[in-house]
Amino acid sequence: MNATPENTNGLLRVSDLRTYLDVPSGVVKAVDGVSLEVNRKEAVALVGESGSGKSMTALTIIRLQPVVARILSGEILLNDVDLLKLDTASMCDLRGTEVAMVFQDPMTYLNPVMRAGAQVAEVVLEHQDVSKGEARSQVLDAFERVGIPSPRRVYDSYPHQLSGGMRQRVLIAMAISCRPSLLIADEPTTALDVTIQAQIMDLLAHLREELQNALFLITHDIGLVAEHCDRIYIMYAGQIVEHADTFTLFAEPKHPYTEGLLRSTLSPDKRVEVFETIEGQVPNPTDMPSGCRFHPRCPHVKDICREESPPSLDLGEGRMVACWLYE
Amino acid sequence: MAGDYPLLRYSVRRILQAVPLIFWVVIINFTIIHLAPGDPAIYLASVTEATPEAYAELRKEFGLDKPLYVQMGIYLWKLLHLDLGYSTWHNSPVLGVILDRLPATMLLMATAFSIASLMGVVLGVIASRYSYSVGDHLATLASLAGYSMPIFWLGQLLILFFALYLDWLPSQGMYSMRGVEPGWPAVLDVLKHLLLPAITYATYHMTLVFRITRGKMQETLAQDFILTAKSKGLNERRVLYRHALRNALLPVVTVIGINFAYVMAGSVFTETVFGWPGMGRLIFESITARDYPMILGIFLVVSMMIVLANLITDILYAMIDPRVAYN
Amino acid sequence: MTTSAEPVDHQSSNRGPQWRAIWGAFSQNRAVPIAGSLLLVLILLVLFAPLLAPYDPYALGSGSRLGGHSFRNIMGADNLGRDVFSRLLWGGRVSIFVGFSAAFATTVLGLLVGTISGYLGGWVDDILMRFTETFMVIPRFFLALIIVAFFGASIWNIIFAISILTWPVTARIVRSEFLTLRTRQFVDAAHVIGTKRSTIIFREILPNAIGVVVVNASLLTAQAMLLEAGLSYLGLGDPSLVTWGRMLYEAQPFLRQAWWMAVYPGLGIFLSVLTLNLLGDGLNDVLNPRSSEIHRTGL
Amino acid sequence: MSDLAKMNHSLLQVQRLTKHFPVEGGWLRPPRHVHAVDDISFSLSAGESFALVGESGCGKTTTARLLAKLEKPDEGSILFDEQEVAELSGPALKQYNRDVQMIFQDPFESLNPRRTVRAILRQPLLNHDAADKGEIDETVVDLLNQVGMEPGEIFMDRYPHQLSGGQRQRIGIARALTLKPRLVIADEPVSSLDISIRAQILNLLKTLQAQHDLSYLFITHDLGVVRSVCDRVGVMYLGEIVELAAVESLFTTPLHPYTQALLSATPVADPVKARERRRIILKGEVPSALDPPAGCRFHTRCPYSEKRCVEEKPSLRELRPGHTVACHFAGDVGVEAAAGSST
Repeated sequence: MNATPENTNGLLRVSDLRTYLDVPSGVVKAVDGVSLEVNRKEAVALVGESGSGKSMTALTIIRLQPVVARILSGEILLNDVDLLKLDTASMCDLRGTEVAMVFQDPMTYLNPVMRAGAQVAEVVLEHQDVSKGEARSQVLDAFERVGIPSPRRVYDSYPHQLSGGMRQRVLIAMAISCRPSLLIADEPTTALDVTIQAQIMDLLAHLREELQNALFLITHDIGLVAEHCDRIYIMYAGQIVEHADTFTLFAEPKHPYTEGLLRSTLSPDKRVEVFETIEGQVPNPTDMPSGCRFHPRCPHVKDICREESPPSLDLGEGRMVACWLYE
Repeated sequence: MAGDYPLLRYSVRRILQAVPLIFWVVIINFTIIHLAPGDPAIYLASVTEATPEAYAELRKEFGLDKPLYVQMGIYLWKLLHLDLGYSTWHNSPVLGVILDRLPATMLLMATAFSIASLMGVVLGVIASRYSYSVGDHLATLASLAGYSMPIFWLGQLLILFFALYLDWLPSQGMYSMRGVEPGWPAVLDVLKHLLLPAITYATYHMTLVFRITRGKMQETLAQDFILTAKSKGLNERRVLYRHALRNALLPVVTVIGINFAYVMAGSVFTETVFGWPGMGRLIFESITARDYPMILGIFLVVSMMIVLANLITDILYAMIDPRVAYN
Repeated sequence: MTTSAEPVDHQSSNRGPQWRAIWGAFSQNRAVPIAGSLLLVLILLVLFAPLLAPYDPYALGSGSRLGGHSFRNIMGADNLGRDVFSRLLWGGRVSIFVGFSAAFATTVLGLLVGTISGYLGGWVDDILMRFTETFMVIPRFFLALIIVAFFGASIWNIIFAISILTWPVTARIVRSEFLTLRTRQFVDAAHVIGTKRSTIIFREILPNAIGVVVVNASLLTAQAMLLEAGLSYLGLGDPSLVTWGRMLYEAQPFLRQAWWMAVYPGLGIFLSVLTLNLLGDGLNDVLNPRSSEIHRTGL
Repeated sequence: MSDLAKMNHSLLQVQRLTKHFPVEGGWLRPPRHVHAVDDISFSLSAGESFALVGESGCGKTTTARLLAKLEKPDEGSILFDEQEVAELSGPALKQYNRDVQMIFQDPFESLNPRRTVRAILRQPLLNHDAADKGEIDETVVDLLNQVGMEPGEIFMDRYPHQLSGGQRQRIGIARALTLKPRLVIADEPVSSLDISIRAQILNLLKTLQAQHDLSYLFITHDLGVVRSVCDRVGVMYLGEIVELAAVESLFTTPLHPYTQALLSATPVADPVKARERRRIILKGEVPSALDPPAGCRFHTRCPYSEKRCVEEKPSLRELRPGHTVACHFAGDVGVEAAAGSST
């Protein structure tokens, strides 16, 4: 089920993951039975709107979900090791070395009172047996690699002295400094301007070529992944509703939600006079609709959709859709 | 170049700002005190049952017969020559009396203040680590109690229990009435006298610092860069102390600094309860005796201590948080 | 085009993880009802002091001098033979009255000046800022001592001294709230639709600042009670009235003989201040959910 | 004035508008200025949708705030209905305050959390005595229905936190419409909304424009929205307008290198097209508006920058009918080649 024949070896395999959050108003089923795979060197996207549970999926994978979260079931295999069964110390050893993460807003995700270089050097010092001097030169290397024009100046700067694009580069340098095989990027460009977004996406692609890492990109912007990812998972209300390789998904979306999402996305390449929309609202997370969670907004709703949750249907060639229309 | 030393430039600016502030404080104090009905001459006259002629003589001696602005001019002129005036009650130079009493207060307050600050911070960090556990709830409630206790009542309770009921520690004064050999026995004697008043004062301060530290640590631990630190694979200790504490410390330092201003207020009560021969007693005695030069002198010294404490706080703040000095 | 008519009680934007907002908004709080009812009990007790107190608090010989606990004097009697329990109830009346009046006066004054300064800005604001800065450096407690000592220790002077010394802090708090609030988008929106200044202040901004003011008022009451007790403890209280602080002052020489003279009034101050602080804390958690937010921790 | 002139007149004419914000200096430094808006001119006819496009800090929001009278311009003029706005007073000023309304970016921030929908929507009517006391509630319900919140009655007593993001933005739109404006300034009206909600709101804006004969000034960074929603566009960079054109002309033949880069950086929801088009990745970042570069402000990042660009400020030239651009080399062979990436 891979886009390219050479990477037959899976890197990350998540199956039936359930992360529920206990909040005073009830239980939020943030991640509800998610299964997905990322192969080596591959770029995979997880696309969903706010509240779809995409970020919670990522946080659960590196086991940094909030304290109010409970993991009810699931397996997270990274290189065939189940992360959910690791003790805290071994998990800490994996973070930063095997799997690293880049977050959304580069301002709030950097420690404001530590120099940028020191924050990156910390990863190197934590995971490698090197001297401070060596760590420093490794960091400067990483800075150069992520296209920071004057690495020495940035090394000694505090985050508030850097621009948004530069901060995101520092965060990326931090993530790649120990050459992880999986890089998870959670909305890495949402807080940035369009031209800087292009720079950062370009950088992530280059790094992937250089370092041969896999990229797991989490985003709400389906336009962004059209260009940069091999395969796409579409997430709605805590569940994966469709999965396909990028070209197939855009060419013939199966799930009504994917279809609506694609139709609602405005592109600069064509003028649309009347926009087709997905009616209604995203459901209340503590009070999900019965049956298929998309049914109150679905134009093709049938009786069974209201009562029973649709199974994940394998359509062959790596395609998956969770919808009663294809049963 | 000044631009290369933002911290130094910042410190100099803050010191220069403090000078006019002190000047204003002196003028305001002077005005308020002299506007009040009654004066030291009346007090002395009534104590000594003097004749009206002797009273007028006293007024002239103290310079109270001149117009207010002249008195103020004279006072400020003397002040410029570091002359704080002559105490009407103690019949000796103000500065001498203050310097005589200051060490006792400093011994009591400085000891209690520094130990309490340190303990407050450490306990606060521990409590934040175990947020919302039973222990944390109990500690929080206990701190609220300590913080709500009138300092003089706590002193009375401690005297009742440790000095009067258990008879372990002395209840009054700084030295034993019976002479003690000089050297170590004398030091031990002072320490025994110091213990109860120090605990009395420290309780309030420690609980305050604890509450602020715990609250700020909780806030900081919820921030995004903590997630980054964890995703780097740092262990919990590092995350807690290197990343969270340094950020949480800023408001704590401010509170400690502001609280230093109230050290003297606390000393009035502590020294009254325990008969401690320090500045706190002195101010109270001077107010009762309407000893204007003494009161003004103490106000000046205390105001300067407050300014100094604020200054140190600001500079510490700028050292911890680079954003302060650079902006 | 219609939207769903069902109530939607959650935020659906891309502002960040949803659970955060949910947790904040629905955070339950037990401190407020507990502290609130405790405070009510205290107020009722002192309000009905005339009915509850068995003796005239000023009457000598209601018990034997320095007499301990007995059926006649359930909390003992003081050095002049007055009933401690009766004095406690009547003293609380004064202490709590001083606390509330001072907090009220401070809040009104602080709200007024803070509002004007925060909304108008400019030179009005400059003057207030300079004033409060100077004020922060003056040893406030000593100044209170002087005012009460020099101008006379009547209860009104005490209330005056406390309010005059605490209002700048309240004004600063209100001012900084206004400064933040007036740059908010909904205030811009109010300008665009042509809303009058006074309406913007009273309808748009003030309701959003009131939470902070209420919390502050609760803490101020506690502070004022402590200050009054402190002044009285030093013998600078109103000599014609019994207050908890004055009772402690009178107890000081008799600690050895009559511990009950110190323990009960102190307990009164302690419990009321604790209740008020608890209330302030709880209100702060409810009105300012950010600070009660739970943090994320790795497993 | 002849009828013909009336028909062609611009509803809004902005001429040489400038706004600099002072930044406090130290005691050794003079105060400096953020060049938020620098000498920009554009016009907008009745019934038209005009977009100001640019990245953060380019001055588009400041322009909107100047028009909404939330800020005072330093220089330049704003003509509304051929009247100088700065000189308006009394009833004419009040009329301007009704004619020009604004929709804000953030539906969470732009509604007062302590007021109900009813109170929020009544306020503009009360401010301008725009409805009879007895009919205010009816008017409000009618507005709610118009913005797609049906039946309006059930939303009247809700607080903003009881509404979803999309519903809140509808309230924001209803508030802008209460006074029957002629020009609505929409500052990033959909950028904080989910994609599926975004299309709903844009449809609503289009429907309302037709119903109420509105003109829109769209402030946005999203070229995808611009192409489908607007008639004409001005592209802003560092406080200046660098290109001004009709939508089709701009998207098919962008002339300014910055517009070209912006267009090529905007994601296209089509993997085939997205991977075929030529990509321009700009180097560096937007320079500080405190100290904008001399000459052409874009020269620090421009792939075609030459000596002339550093020394001489390019002025706006009309290269095609109704399509003006501020670039020395726009229309030249090399620069042209990069254009037309998304026809």
